Amino acid sequence: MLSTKFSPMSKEEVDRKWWEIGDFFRRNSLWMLMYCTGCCAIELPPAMTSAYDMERLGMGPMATPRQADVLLVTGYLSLKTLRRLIYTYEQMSEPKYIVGFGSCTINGGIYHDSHAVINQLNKYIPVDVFVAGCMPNTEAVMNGFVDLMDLIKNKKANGWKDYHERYEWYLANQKAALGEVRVHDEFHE
Amino acid sequence: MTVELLILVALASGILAYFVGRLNKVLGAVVTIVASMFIFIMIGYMMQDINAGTTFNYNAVEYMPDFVTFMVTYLGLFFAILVTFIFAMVSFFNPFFVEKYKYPALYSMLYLFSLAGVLGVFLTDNFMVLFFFFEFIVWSGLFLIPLGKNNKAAISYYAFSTAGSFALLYAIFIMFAQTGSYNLHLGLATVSGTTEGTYVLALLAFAAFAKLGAFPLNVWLPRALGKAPDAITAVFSGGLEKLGAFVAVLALVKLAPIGDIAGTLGGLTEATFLFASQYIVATLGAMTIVFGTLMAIRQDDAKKLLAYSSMSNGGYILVALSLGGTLGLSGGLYHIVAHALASAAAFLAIGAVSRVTGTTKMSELGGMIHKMPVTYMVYLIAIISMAGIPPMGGFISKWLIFQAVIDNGLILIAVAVFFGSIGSFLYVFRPLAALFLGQELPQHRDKAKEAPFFMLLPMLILSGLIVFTGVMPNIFLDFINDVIAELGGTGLLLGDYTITGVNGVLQPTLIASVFGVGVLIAFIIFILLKKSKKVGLMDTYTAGNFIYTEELMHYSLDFYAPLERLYEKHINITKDFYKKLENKVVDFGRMIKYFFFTNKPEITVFWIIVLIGFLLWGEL
Amino acid sequence: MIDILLMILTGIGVALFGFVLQTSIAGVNRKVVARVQKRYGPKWYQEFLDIFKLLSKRSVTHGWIFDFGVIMALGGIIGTAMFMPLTSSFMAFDGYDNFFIFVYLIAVGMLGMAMSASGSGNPLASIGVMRALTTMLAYEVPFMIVVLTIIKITGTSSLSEIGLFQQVAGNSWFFIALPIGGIVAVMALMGMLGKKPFETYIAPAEIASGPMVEYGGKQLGMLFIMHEITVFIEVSLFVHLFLGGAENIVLFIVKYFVVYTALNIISSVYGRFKIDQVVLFFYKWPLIMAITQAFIAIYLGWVI
Amino acid sequence: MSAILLIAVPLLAAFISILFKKYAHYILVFVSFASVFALGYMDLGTITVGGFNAPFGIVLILDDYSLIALYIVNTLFFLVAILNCNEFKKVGSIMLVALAGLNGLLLTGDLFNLFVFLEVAGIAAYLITTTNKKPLASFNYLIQGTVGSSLYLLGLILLYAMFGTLNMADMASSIANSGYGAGVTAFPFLLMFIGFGVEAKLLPFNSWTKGILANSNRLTGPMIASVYAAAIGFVFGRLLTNVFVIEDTFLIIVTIILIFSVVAGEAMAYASTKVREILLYSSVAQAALVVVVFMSGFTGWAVYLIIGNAAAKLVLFLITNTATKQLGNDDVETFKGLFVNNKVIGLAFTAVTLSVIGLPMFLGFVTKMNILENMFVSGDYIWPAIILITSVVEGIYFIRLLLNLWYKENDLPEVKFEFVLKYVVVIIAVLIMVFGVYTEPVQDSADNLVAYSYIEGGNL
Repeated sequence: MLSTKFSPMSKEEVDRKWWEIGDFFRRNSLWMLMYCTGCCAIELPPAMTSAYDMERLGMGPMATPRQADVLLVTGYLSLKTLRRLIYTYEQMSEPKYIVGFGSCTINGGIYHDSHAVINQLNKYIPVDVFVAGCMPNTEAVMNGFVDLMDLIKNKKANGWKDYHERYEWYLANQKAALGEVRVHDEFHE
Repeated sequence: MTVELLILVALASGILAYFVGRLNKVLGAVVTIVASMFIFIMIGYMMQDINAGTTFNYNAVEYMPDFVTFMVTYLGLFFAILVTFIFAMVSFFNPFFVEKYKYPALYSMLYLFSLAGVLGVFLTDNFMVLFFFFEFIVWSGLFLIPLGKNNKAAISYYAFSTAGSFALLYAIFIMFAQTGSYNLHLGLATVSGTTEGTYVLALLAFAAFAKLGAFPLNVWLPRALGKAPDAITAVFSGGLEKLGAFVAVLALVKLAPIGDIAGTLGGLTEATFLFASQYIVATLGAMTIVFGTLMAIRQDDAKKLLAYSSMSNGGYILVALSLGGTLGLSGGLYHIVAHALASAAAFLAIGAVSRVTGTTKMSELGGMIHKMPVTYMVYLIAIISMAGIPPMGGFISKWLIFQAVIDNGLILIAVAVFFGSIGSFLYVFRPLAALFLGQELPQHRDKAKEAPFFMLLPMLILSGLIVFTGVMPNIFLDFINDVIAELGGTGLLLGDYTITGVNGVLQPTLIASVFGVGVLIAFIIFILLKKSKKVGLMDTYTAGNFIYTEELMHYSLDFYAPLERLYEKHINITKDFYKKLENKVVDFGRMIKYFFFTNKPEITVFWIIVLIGFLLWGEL
Repeated sequence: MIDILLMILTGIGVALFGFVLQTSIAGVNRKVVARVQKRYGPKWYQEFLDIFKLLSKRSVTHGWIFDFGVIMALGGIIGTAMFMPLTSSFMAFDGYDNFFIFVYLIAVGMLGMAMSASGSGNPLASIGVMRALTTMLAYEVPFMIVVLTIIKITGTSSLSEIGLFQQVAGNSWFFIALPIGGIVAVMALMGMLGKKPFETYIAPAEIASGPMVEYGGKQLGMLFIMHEITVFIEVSLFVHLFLGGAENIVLFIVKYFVVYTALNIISSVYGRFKIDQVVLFFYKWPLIMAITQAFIAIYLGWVI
Repeated sequence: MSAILLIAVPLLAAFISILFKKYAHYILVFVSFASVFALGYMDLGTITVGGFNAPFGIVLILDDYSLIALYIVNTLFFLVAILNCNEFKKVGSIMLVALAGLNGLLLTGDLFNLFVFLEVAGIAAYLITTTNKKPLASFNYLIQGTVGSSLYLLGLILLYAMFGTLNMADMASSIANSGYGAGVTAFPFLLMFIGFGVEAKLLPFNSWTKGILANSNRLTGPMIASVYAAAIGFVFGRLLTNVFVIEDTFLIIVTIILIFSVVAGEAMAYASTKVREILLYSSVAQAALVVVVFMSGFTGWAVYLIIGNAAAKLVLFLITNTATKQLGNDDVETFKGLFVNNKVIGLAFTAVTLSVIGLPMFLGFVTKMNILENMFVSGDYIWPAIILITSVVEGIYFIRLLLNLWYKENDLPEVKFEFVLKYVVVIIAVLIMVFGVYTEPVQDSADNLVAYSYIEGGNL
């Protein structure tokens, strides 16, 4: 017999409900910050324009990290740009997600033996979705976005939480890659 | 208390302030507070008397020459209350600033002397007395301005003010030659509409323009206000500049306008025509607005910027008064109130900043809000009023002025008026953005702290009044209606809370409360949502670059550069004109020296022969 | 007391209606623009999703003025919207729908936003504000001159009465009665709404969306709401002033939709002006046209 | 006491002082003080000299007008003398001659006698200016002064030939009765006008002033710019109001000269960067203004204008020359900040300057206002305009000067002013201020003071 009595939800439950509602909005309105350092960036224009029209998914480009929800790392990252990527990532408002493009972000790709390029992006910042390929074609990119939406729906896009929890680990990796001076301005070195 | 007694009190306390100031600088400045507060309160009492319906007029004490008479009229009282109030408020700043000046005791004395002059100008019915005090203010101001360490400013102030007051004097004498008396009302009434009236109108308008710093007599205003001591700037802008408005009222309202265009033109349908003099003054007023606005946009010095804004607002006053009519008059008079309060508050706020930082240059300041939030709020309220945004006083007056302009169908004037109104957003925002907001610069971070209570007090009172004039303007408009009635016009139609203009009804209280409701809703939305994470000012979007220098992240120099570029070549015409005029005088002097003052006596003999030859021309 | 409360509640209702209306129409318009660009376009309620998503995020703040400015911006705009008549006879505060209230009360919102943006400490925000204000200086004057003409002709500055004036038999809409002025008003409206070619102050690729550069999360969400209501106010102004007001709410929505969509379609084929080009543009043709129109209408009495 | 003593005693003292060269300056101080003192015991009236009755003999006239003039000139002379007696001991005798000449100028009622005193005073002045140590300038002064007095004499000869009289009053009535048009007397009058114009510093004839006053010292500056200027002003006033008939072409010439003097004087002062030059060019303009006011017939106010100017120039030149001597030159740049450490002197200087400009609370204001008022009442709208416009220029350069002298931060010039000087300038400044506020006596006396009226037969 179902109880007709109103049972107040616990605070956690309320928060969870709100979070689910929030997730609905978030996955349907993913605003991207495109960190176009590598060649994979060339896949974004067809994805945005009339060929694939990512606006269907509610996605759109944004100008600054403050406004964006998802950071697109499109290809290889040199050490210099890594610093800036981390800075940019830390400026984004939570919840925030990262999509890594191409093999360069997964294992260094064709630059795997370069002294100036990092090989594995998710050692430094938490990547939620990788889009494999060198470079991935546009369908793959779109697929990656849909995957991200699914992850958000299933509450599995938790990279930003992971960054909080394992910050020491990330920090250690960042330091190892960048040297003791983690971030510094070339004007002031 | 009678007027001459008040003036004597002001003068005596000025002298007292001097001697006390010689003993103790700050104490001398405290005397100015006490004295100006006292005078303001006494003038306030006078308002009660006049409300009983007596416009009183009397000869002053016997030992003065006969012509020294004083008269309390609504118009005079209106200005007197306003200006003494500004004096009283600003005087609170004196103790905090006086130590910086070269002659602190002199400062306190001249401050009160100017106040005495103000009383004399506004509360007399005698032109000679008016002129006497007019000039009296000029010379007391003259020595106040260079205390801010700039002689040039004082000289141009003197040049233009005196040119203005001499124009006034000339007009006074024209009237005197007509009537044989210096009576203000009689004189104006006699010449009104006659040929002499034309000259008188032109001369009085000249005087008003010079005092208001209106185009083309504007050069002194930004210099003087930009360089004068901070407190004096507030007094000038909020108070002494209003002398010009007073003269403008005399010229534009008490004298019949000249040049009946409608009579000569006629024919065009549905168009109402003003008189030629009204068009001319309105056009010059409009140019003042545009010019002041454009110049204000360019300034780097916050005080200079506000000075140009004063100029532009003076243009509004001129436009409104020249159009006349119920709306024009009440709009102009209300604008006088609104601008006096707003500019005094704004200048005081800037003064408070300059006290702790030692500069008013916007390019050297930034992020003062973090240390001086109250000052910031005062400035904010002041500029909202200055820009004519509800719910502050400036909106009411601008609304009235707009209606007057629209009702007269003055398209080109309207262009200027609207331009100035929108332009004022631009320039008042600059100090806000560059000086108070933006990055907190390290050089001021440690020194800066909020102004002490006695400096905040007058600023807060002024802010309160600015809001009050915007929310409950009817109290003030009631009094303005009395003034207008005295000037022979019809006052505005006022309801309990409403003001009825010619094409619409305004309820300022409603606007304010609706605005309040809106803010409340927004606040509720804001507070219900997740709390934000606080980050530092330097943690901003830099496209990934690391920047540690605050100056690099502070956009304050050449704020409106793209806009300035469009007109910067053409903006200095008046300045150049006067510069050239000055050069011409110098050249002329040098030429005469060269021709006549040689070490050769034969030259003298030559000129003598020339003269004799001239006399005997034709006879020989 | 009760009726004042009722009025205020109605006002809030109007603002809410304006928000919902504009946000929906904006969503539809994104589809329209997408079709112009041969795309499919987002869902019609995408704008709502965006706004609520923003409100759900955890944002950063740069100090109290950053937040205060946002509140003032949204509050000012809500306050302004509360005065807006929906049809020529329905409004929250009957008789107080003065044109100048809209023009100036809207400025409180703008000022709040500008203040908050500058308070963020980001120079790009200040540059954006500078551009926004400069643009405002450009479009506002020609627009005001056209409105001056209308007020002079109708003898009232009340929006609803101007609307009613146009509905009287024999009077045509001012868009037709003052054709030159109508064109000016359209241009000015594009400037007001920040549509291309006058979107200089947003310029995402150039100054990183200008004033909004530092906003994220709830502040940005509130600014979006503010933006939607602002657009509602501005387009409604146009409807009331130039398109004969509205006899009923349906007509209002239709006119509103037509105006907004038309503007979007026009803007979607344009590039972007530089800021000084904006100023020069508005002070050249629109101003001359507006003055000409005002002169013809006021002094010669030629009103179609 | 007979007014003739005012001439005789200084002259006599001058001769005595030659015998007691060491004590010449004491004699000077004593005599000049005595003559001020003696003025109180003078009876008004006409004194016939040499037994011949007017209009045949020389008469001295002591009326209200000349009494005031004598008071002013003698007082100023005394002040100048007492301040400089120690420094310029050598010129004591000459100063006494100058005093005699000046008193004679003011007293005489005879046109030829006037020439004599003009020469006496003039020669004394040339000699006094030699203390400037600028011989060329003094020489120029000498030449021009002599040319001027010769022209005066020439004009007088013509008049004498026409009317056969030298007595002023008689001359005036003869001209009035003769029925000649203004054209006839214009030529002699012009010559006389030019002759006085040289001494009175009217513009085309005054090139000597630059050499003399711009290089003046504490004696010559006040002496020429204040004492002599006042005396010449008074005498010129007497001639203008009583003798000269200014009409037609002559009027045009005079008006042009005066306008030119006023305008150019102010412009030159504006263009100057040396303190003494500023003062001297300003006094050129002021002298012309005095003539204008006399010509317009406002004798009382012209007198006050002279008084104000003479007092002011005394103070200004005293202070300036004292400072110049100590600082080496008189550039405004050098003078900057002079008053920061000399506040009392500064206040006096300021008060006096403000009075010259005509700002309220000072005597100059009262004078200027009344002159303008009278001009307007008499229907003259042009001169007030010129006066007002030039006043603006005048104000600007004086205020510029004042502000420069008052406001400077550091590196202040070191100048010491002695006690007596301070005393003198402060008293003058205070008087100027007192009468600027308490205007009743000024107003009354000025309204009463008209130039003397004629009595048939040359007695006045």
